[in-house]
Amino acid sequence: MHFAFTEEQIELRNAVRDLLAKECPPEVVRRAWSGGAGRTDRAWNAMAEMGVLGVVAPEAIGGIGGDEVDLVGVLEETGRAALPEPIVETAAVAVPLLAEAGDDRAAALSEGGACASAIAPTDDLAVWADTADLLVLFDDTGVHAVATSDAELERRHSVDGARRLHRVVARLGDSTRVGGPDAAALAFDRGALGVAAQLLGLGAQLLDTTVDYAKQREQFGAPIGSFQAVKHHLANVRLALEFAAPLVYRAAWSIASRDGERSVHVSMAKAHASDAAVLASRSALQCHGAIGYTTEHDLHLWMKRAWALGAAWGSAPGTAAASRARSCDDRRPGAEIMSEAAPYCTERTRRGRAWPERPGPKGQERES
Amino acid sequence: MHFAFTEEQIELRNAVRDLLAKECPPEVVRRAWSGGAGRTDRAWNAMAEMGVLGVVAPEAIGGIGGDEVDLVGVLEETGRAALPEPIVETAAVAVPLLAEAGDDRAAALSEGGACASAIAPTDDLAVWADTADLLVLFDDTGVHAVATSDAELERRHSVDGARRLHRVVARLGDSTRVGGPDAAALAFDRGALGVAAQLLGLGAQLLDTTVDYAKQREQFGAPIGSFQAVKHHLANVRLALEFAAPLVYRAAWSIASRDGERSVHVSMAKAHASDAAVLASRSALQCHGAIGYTTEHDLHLWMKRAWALGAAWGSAPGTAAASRARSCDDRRPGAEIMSEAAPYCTERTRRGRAWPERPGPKGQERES
Amino acid sequence: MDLTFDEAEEAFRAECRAWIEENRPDPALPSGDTREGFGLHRVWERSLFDARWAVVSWPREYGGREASLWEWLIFEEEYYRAGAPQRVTQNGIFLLAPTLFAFGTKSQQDRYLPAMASAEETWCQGWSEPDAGSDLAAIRSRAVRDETEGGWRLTGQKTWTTRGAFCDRLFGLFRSDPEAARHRGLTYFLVDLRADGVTVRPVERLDGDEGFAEVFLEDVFVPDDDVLGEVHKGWEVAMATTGSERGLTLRSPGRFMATASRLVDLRRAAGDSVDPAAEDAVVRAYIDAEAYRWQTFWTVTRLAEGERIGAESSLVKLFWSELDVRMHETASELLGSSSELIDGPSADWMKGLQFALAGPIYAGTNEIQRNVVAERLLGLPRK
Amino acid sequence: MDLTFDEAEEAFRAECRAWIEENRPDPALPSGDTREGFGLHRVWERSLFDARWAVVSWPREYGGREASLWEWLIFEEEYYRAGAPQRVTQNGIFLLAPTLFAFGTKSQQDRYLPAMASAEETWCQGWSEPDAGSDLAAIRSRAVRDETEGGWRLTGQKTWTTRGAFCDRLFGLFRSDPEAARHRGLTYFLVDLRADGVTVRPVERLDGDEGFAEVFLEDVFVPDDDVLGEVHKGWEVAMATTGSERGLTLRSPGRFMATASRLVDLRRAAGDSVDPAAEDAVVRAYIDAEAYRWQTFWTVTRLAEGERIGAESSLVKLFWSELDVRMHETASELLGSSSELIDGPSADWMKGLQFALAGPIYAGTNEIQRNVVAERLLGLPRK
Repeated sequence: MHFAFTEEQIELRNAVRDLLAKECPPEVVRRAWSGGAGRTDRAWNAMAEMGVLGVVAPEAIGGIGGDEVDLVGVLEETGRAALPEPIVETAAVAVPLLAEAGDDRAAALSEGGACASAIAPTDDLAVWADTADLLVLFDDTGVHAVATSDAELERRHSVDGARRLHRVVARLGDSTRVGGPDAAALAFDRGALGVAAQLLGLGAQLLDTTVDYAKQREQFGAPIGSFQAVKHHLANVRLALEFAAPLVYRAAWSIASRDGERSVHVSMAKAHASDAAVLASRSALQCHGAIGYTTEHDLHLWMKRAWALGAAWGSAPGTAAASRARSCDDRRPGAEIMSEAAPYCTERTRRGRAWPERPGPKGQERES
Repeated sequence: MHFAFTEEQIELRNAVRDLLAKECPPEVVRRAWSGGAGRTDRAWNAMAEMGVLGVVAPEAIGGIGGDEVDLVGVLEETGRAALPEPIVETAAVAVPLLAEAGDDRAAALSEGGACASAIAPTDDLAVWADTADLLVLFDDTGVHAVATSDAELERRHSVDGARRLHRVVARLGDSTRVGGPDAAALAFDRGALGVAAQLLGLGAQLLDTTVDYAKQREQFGAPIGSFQAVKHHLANVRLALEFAAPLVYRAAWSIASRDGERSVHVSMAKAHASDAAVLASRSALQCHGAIGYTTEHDLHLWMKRAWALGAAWGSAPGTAAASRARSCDDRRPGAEIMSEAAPYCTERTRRGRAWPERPGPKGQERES
Repeated sequence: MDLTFDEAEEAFRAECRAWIEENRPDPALPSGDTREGFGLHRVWERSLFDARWAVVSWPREYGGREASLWEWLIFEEEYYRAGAPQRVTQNGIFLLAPTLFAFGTKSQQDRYLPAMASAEETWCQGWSEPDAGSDLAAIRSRAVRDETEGGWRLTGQKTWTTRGAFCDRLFGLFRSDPEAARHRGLTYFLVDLRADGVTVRPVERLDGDEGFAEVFLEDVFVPDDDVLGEVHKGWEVAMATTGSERGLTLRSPGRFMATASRLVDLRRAAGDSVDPAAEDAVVRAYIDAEAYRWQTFWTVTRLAEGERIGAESSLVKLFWSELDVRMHETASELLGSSSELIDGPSADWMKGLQFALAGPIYAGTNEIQRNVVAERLLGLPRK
Repeated sequence: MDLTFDEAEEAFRAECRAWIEENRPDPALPSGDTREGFGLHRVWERSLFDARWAVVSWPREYGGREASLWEWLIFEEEYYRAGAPQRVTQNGIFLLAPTLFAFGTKSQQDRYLPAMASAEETWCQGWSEPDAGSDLAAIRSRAVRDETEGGWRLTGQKTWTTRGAFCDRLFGLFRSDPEAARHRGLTYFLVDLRADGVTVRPVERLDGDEGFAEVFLEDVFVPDDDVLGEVHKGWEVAMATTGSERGLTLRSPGRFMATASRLVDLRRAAGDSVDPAAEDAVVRAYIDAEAYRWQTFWTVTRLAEGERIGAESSLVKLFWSELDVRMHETASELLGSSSELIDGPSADWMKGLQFALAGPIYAGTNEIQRNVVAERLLGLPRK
């Protein structure tokens, strides 16, 4: 048992953090809000150059040949920066999916020459589909990769103005299918893990920003961070993040090592990460007060991303249980010591809003 | 619309409070813990003399001819004092049940010459059955009144040592039946209301005691009540009690006026009163610290009563929803303006741990 | 105790309901916190006023019906039940008007109340400043005596002024005696936002509306006639208003009952696949809205008998603001990944969530309210 | 990253499991916090010691197996999974022993550790005093130098001393320099409770057990050999111990995983009629116990590499203590009106609830822990 990242993993993550601090500060996120179909090209290209997009691509196609444990900290940093790009869909979902299917398109994605969007089986819409080259879509038969040029997109609007959402109409069939149900389940787990990692980063960013503010904002002749109520709000956020992070890292390892309980672990991670990030949002806003309630302050960039991601890829904000909905189907949850609990957990979660019970995403039409 | 008690009602309540402060201080409650089958005779007889036991008995049999609105504040005071006697079962349940059935035994009960215990249809055990003369029991056919001498009792033990619990085996049949399903439903609502009122009183007592302690206990050179975390704990208790009390009084009125939505109102009242009292217990213990964690301190007398009553007569502590379980069957909940919501509420609560779905109390055997 | 409405009250309810159903805008108006929507809301408010529904509890001479508190509550229940528009006059009629009734001269009342009720003249509040949020007594904007002109000259900055970008007038506190201690030396002024020296800068709110404004005042003249209450006694005058804001007038139960009812509809539409936590939260919201209604009726009975409520208003503010957040968070849970949308059928919930999140902040943060409950209702020591 | 146990660790687990299954008392022992139960637990602890399971991580010379932290965690998982008895030696082996290893002389270690591990000599802690609870530095019990005898004379009162009524020895802080400021001038003493001048008064705990004691000391002689660490440096010495108490050693994940597992069983037994709120709470508890386990593994990896944890131990204490309360409250909800029983099959849950409710109080209240997190981990200002 060794539950820690390697120095190389930490270095890669730190490099991405530094890069995004430079190339994706709040002003850049705001640019994604202000309309058009702008991309954060500089950040994206720099990440491609660093190999970030191809972390889980095999070396044979120019990737790094790493796994989800190598990628998870990087994705956390993209959450911290509220990077307005489909990096989860591209680097965590599409690249390994296509690489495993022997599909040539994996190379272009991992090199940064193209990017992918996706609609999670739990969701209805694709984010940043307009600037994506490829769409990963799910149906009852498995998972598909469709060129965006072959799909019709209809723009929808998110509270997070940086998230350009689209309804997708595409023709799915044998020719578009890149994997069966097992590949689909794995792709979903990777997407949910990626979003969970981003939520950790968002939560940390919200906490850091609020701690800084609480140290300098004075009321009643003292920094508000000296009041016990504010201290306890922020301590609660720290607590939630502290216990969410190991679940996320464990889930990354479970995917990377093809652990039989992988999907359960991902759901647990997503549940805790969503709860922690949504709590961080609530506390951040409350401690900022009115000043955090304007779009002039950067706070809302992270808050709204947290709301959106908290509800995406199999979870609703604030509801740990919703994200567990698909936790346990046909698999034993938890560690061996807890295995007696599994059959109950299975039965329990089958009743929730569950994938694969939900027959298929509504946002796309099957026309094959 | 006039949502207030009359001066007479307030006077009666205050008189009972004064009486119990004198006749049922914590030392007397402790005596009920210390074993045997001791009764708080002086308090009981004094209440009988004041007419409290016959508030809802008709004047023709020596009662006051009042209703549940007259009684509810009195029961609140018995909760505040943690009176170790079946006053809910006697004055709120048995007296009106038997009086309405034209059963002679109502007179003796309302005069204080006898007392009654009961097993709620949601529960399994009868409290203080050993010193009761009469047992009110429920089955599928309605509600029964059985002389304790005709039943077998088996002692069970509550965390609240003042509550002498008993499993009851009795023969129920046409000869014991004092009312059909409608009378049974009414009797249940009266019991649940009575317990909800006692929970309000317990909550207030726990809050008052803790506020007093927080004012005088010093740590770090200041009264602990000056620390914001302690303030907020206690403010939360005050908040919960503030919004529970009107629901309890409204439920009393709904029973007294035979409102068609009576049972829904009682369930809402019980839900909020249970939650408030259990929260009061948690906060009281936390603010007292270790000193509240001993049986030498009086705190536990009220805390344990709150746990027990929170779970009795149709609710589990901390679970508002559980007490709503029987809220809505076949009736419209809430005010007229909300009536559209009723069918949902009905359907929803049918699924909970519900009476009358639960086929009958387990604590008694049907031998008729 | 009598928990029924009498025939007259029921008739009043029927009349409200019929008029609102007949007249409410369909489709719904755009947000009143945008420039376009604000104009449309003024038209709606005018029609309310013309039918004497704008300010039912006011005297007839100012456009009211002299309705009882009970009738006012009934009006509010019916108004929100019908999904009628937000009240953009609210800061005037609910915050300023009670103060004008209590402290204003007859001439101030005559001059301002009818125009306020008809939305001819709209009001915003000027409490907060950059350094005076929770700590309201830290107000720095000052009022300097101008004896020659018979008035005061105001200089300073007010912030988080709701709908300040569209309103005609502002009411607020200014420091008239710089020597006096924090709560003293403040005066309550009624300020014309079109006066020389006023600059209004709209600030975009969390939900994208221009709902806030910063108001900069530079030597703005306000005549003595526009001082409300006594000079240097503004704190006492204002407290009456903030009491109203926290307490009864801003948040009648009708609003939360209507939200709870919509939440039940949302849950019904979700069918069988609802998470147990959300399932529980829906029923809890429904009961909490009921609790809020009956606590209000309990309080109103006392008010109708001439009692006053004090720090209890902090309990009320805590309850409605946190209930509102819970209900909207539950809606997000039910909506799942659609909850982020600001177009389509669920958009009102996201808008509502953002609005609800302001509740624990404005009108005194909930942290301050809990302090008030602990100190004033429970008697715990301040320090 | 490698999240598997290696073969040696799995073999260790198998060995633990087999021994515990074979040897654990059946039926379960009465509470170790009663006089009768304490005696029976001492016998059980002795058998653990004899089989070298009492203190697996200790050096062999003191009865341990020199097990790694991982093996210790495995032992704990297996111990609680099997429902084996509470550890009445816990305050000695988990609170005092780490301090003895860090600060004790070789002669103190030799004298006390084996007897502690075998339960031959049992230890209780003497921190709290009537006026020193959360504010531990307010300790008043004093130690006066006795140069003639070569030791100290202790006078004062210690309270809330868990199992103090049955234990042989007490460790705690006494004020050796009355002139020094709060945290200074304290010395850490090892006190024989059979010495002259000691009076122990049992205090009944919430759950009815004699779990607490008040310890009165009147001129009690303690030789210099029983000073732990430096004179007047007791605060620093003790902080190492309270760090252990809050952090890793007292609350290994195995305990909470076992409770979560029992909760799932309880819910299963309840069949279809479970309230949605309780339904959700059961699954939440299960996941939270997992979170606790993996956070521990994350921390232990760092510890195994020689890092130290500081204020992070406050996060750990907050999490386990509040998780434990939530799990037991959920059990009460599932049990309904049976939850109050202290006889019959559900009695363990009520006992457990009462025990859990102490969690947010002892070892530093959770209010204090949140302050520590805010001040030391987040850097928020103290005042």
